[in-house]
Amino acid sequence: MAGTEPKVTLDLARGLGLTADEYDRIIQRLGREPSYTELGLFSALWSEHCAYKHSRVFLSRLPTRAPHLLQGPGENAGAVDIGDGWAVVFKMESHNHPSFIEPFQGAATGVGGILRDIFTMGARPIAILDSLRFGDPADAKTKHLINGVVSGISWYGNCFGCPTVGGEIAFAPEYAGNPLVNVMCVGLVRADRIHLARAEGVGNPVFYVGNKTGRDGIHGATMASATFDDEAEAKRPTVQVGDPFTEKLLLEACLEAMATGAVVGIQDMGAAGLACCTSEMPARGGTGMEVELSAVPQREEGMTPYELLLSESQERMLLVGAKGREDELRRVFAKWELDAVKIGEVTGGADLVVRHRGEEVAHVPVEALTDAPTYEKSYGPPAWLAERQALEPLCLPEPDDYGEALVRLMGSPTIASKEWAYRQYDQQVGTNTLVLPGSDAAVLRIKGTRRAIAISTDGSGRQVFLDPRRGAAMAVCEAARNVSCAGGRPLGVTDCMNFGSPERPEILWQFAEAIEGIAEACRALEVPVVGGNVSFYNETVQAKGATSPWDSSGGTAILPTPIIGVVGVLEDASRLGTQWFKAAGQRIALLGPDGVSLGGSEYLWTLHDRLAGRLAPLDLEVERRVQSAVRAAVGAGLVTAAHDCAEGGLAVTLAEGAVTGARANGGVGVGCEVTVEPGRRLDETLFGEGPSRVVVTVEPARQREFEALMAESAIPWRWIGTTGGERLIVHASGRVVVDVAVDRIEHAWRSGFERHMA
Amino acid sequence: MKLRVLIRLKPGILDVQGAAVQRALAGLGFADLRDLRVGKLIEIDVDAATPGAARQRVDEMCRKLLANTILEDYTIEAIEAERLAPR
Amino acid sequence: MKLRVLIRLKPGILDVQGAAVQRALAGLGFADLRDLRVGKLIEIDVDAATPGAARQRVDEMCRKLLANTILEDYTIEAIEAERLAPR
Amino acid sequence: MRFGVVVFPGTWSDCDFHYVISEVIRQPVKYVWHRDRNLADLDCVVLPGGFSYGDYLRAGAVAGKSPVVEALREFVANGGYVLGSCNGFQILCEAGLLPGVLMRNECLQYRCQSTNLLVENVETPFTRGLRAGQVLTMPISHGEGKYYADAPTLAALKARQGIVFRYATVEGQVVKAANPNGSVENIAGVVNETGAVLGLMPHPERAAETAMGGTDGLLLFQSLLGTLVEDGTFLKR
Ligand SMILES: Nc1ncnc2c1ncn2[C@@H]1O[C@H](COP(=O)(O)OP(=O)(O)O)[C@@H](O)[C@H]1O
Ligand SMILES: [Mg+2]
Repeated sequence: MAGTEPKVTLDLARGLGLTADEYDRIIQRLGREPSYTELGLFSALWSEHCAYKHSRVFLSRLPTRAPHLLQGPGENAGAVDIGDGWAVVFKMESHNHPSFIEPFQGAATGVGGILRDIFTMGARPIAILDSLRFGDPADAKTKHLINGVVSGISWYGNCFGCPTVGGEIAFAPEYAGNPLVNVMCVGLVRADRIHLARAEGVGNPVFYVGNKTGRDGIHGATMASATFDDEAEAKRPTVQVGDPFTEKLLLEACLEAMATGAVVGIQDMGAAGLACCTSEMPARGGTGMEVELSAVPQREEGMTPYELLLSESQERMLLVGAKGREDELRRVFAKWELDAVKIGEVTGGADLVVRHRGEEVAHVPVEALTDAPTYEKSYGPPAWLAERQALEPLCLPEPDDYGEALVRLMGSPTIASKEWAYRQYDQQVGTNTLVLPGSDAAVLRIKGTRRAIAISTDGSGRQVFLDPRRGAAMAVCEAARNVSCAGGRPLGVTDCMNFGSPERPEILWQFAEAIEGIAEACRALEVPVVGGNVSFYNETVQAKGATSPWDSSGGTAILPTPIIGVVGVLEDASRLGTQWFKAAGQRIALLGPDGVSLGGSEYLWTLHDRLAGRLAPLDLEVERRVQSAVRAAVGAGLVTAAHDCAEGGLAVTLAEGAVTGARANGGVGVGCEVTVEPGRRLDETLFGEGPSRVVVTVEPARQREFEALMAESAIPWRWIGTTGGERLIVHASGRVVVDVAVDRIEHAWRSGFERHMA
Repeated sequence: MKLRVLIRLKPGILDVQGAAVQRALAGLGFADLRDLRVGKLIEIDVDAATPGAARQRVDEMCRKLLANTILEDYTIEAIEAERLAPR
Repeated sequence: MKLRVLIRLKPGILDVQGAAVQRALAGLGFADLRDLRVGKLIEIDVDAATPGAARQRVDEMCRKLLANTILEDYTIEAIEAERLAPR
Repeated sequence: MRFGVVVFPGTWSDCDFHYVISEVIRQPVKYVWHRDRNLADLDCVVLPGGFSYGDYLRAGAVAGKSPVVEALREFVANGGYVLGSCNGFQILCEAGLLPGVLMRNECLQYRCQSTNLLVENVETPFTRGLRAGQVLTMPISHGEGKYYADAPTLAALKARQGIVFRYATVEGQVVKAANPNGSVENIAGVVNETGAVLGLMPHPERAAETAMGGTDGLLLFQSLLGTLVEDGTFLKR
């Protein structure tokens, strides 16, 4: 075996993604040269993907404490207490690079990975949300990617049996060569039954469970830490293939095994597979571990120790059982027709000892593997930013016809209905989904209680591009506001940070600023970050000579895109908010401040092809008050609809209120007639975007009560009109500025994205 | 000109379908089954002057659309006597 | 003993997938495509004393599980030289 | 009435059916493992939705050969009822307990959406409480729900009133636009010759509570219970 292994040299280490300094450090930690297998362990565990080398110092800034927090960052997923003895476990992860290489399997295995993160904690997955970013859907290559990604998510989630209840899809040219596939999963568990990924108890057996190991995705973790270039093709590892059926068996078997009480610790084999589990689990437990690789169930012949440790075959778990209860565990897995094989033991030392057919192939202190170097590189704002921000959108011409502008916006792929995607997803299995995709947040009941949870994901790359700190704070606010509009009190945040190469100062600056913005918003809204994921190196290296307009280094990074997932709780599931107008004759109010801007707006992009300007101001205290006012109104049953003002501004919010209920209302939209305040240019008033704003509708009979509640809440708000009719009509300065049939708006909205996919 | 394309997963790629079918057959008592792999069959009728030209066209179709060469290998065979099943 | 099962939709049953692939190829400029049908390929390695016995076992597998004869026809072929791709 | 909900590897509507039976219609219910053959203590067996064995070969093909499904023949012969929804319908067809087969949706995509079903046969235990021509609303969630049977089978099915539900408009029009998967003649659900075995692609268990958007699915259970409740509480509407 050893004879065929490459000789360990600095060059080899470099080839595996380690730097010369890192290689020296390994030699120092070991007091000798590493073996080939050991070098493989280090290269995987010290990759950006596993070790967060460039981001760790920044992530420590995120607030992670709250009274209801049960598990913060550091485990497979975070958990919060939702009351009545229940907890929700949740996390978001990216699978951007694999999805670009093989969209169907890449997205499918992304779903598989996040599901495992949830059920290793002992929670049954109850909801999936997918947050996707692509280039222009009119482009054939992009269309192929969208098709592959959506059907991959659909296949895996549906077959496994977890409903996909929400998400978003947005489009911008910067994602054309590097789409984003972020998937969030939420699981439900008794608060006192959460399982952790710790190897404890010297002498306890270590079991390998699930699918057999093949040569899939070896070096996936290192690949996720590299930019796409011409050589990506050559470096392509064997693509991982998803097996949702086995995953479903694994879910049932793991939950059943945990219920016996014989499971001490468990972790899913994700990035860097066995290598990651066998070092992280003992590191968390303050123990060591010994494993014999020849015991690992194998799908292919002649796999080397290196390959066995680094394989990223899917649907596998490493489980530490209670000594003496091995047969109990084996029986559970046998019932579900799964391999469960003892491959080692927890040891008292602090070393990972790996043997292959009895021969020691690696012997490393676990701490050396998990304590990767961290970097605090210097960073600073890009030179081009000031110029981008300086453009004043109001120097661009006004639209001739505001009604037409609204119809165009409603038909822009980013705003248009995403039903084409979510009708391919099972949205209801589990019979908990009270609010299906199509409202600000999904709502799921918690059976056996009166409670429900609300979930939403959000993140605007355009806003973060123009102002990383405020844009990221706004993403937190918007996701939380969506949850509040549904009546949910936000309890926790998970984030997925999608950025370019952190080795470039301006990208690292975007990242650092975005983290700061998320931290500020979370503190103000009193929600902890329970976990997340960082995806760097989302770049396409262009053909030599070509440079993007805003970057001199020859590469094009995606728009910096933190995606924020928020989970909140409703005490009373029967008091929930949805975004669409319910009936004619109800009063419409606009809650929140007037501060909006066309900078970075969907309007500026769709009608003027520009990504420029400054963002609206964000007052986190006002945001907090608006959200709590909305929750109070929804919770008291005072409002019949609540809809967050997001992309497209007030006009689009009203239009969505008019058309998005058609499905729930039995096929008909509900028009409205409103009057907007003069004072700004009309396009800014109608289409400007800004935080902290919500449109609600109120039955006339509840008007006084509602007004009293608003007065108590001390937030800016006003009545702006009434629902009803078959048209959307806007008055400004004494004249009608928009008068469009709801039908037309609905048609534009329904076909805006779908027509590209037909 | 009638040709047949056989598409198989590349060696090393997990054959999720094949593994499940194999388990199912074993469960039905086929203890003599050693291995089973599932692939795709595509039968094509193409207008071409020579068998060589037909094969070349089908090869192009495979590369452009029919096979996902990240995951799959393919082989092209001529169908001699047999007729394509009528639609 | 290695055999190959080719499973096709019965004549007269609309092959929606084949039609979709055919449309897609036409869209890519394959104007010379006359017809295309999609089926399944199953490659089986079975323990058997004689080729005849092997074929009979595989035929049984087809009838019991692999093909749904309401929809599908199948043919069994021997694989001579070729090896089953390793899993 | 004693219900059993079958669990195959890969089943996922089992818990949803269990919940509706125990919490909504409040009847005794237990899970039945796919290897079990003993159904003697049950009145109605439910084959729920999901992806049994991943549906990797053909939907329902492997489960259709399982011990529990084999045992259903005798169970039905002894007067038991069988309700197969979604994957359960596919399994019943693959097992030959119902005629026909379910093919890949004509759109070649999975579909999860609300559908309207025209009730055609009210002489089955599952539909006895309904009116012919009534329209029920129930969601579907499947990738392989296109019902197919050859011409003689279809003729025989029609001749014996075997078609129970067809996809229709809200008004009850059986038109192509209302057909979500390309099913022949918009067929959504069929019964066997005795009426004791019903298969349908839609999910009655997802339409059994107001909070979930409707209760039309409950009508099937209520009809079924009506056939057995002897105190006369069951009334044909
Ligand atoms: N990829 C997707 N998967 C599931 N649901 C989606 C997806 N994209 C959008 N949706 C749903 O469509 C609705 C509208 O989405 P979006 O316009 O992004 O809303 P918002 O601006 O309130 O976040 C939401 O209910 C969302 O959950
Ligand atoms: Mg929103």
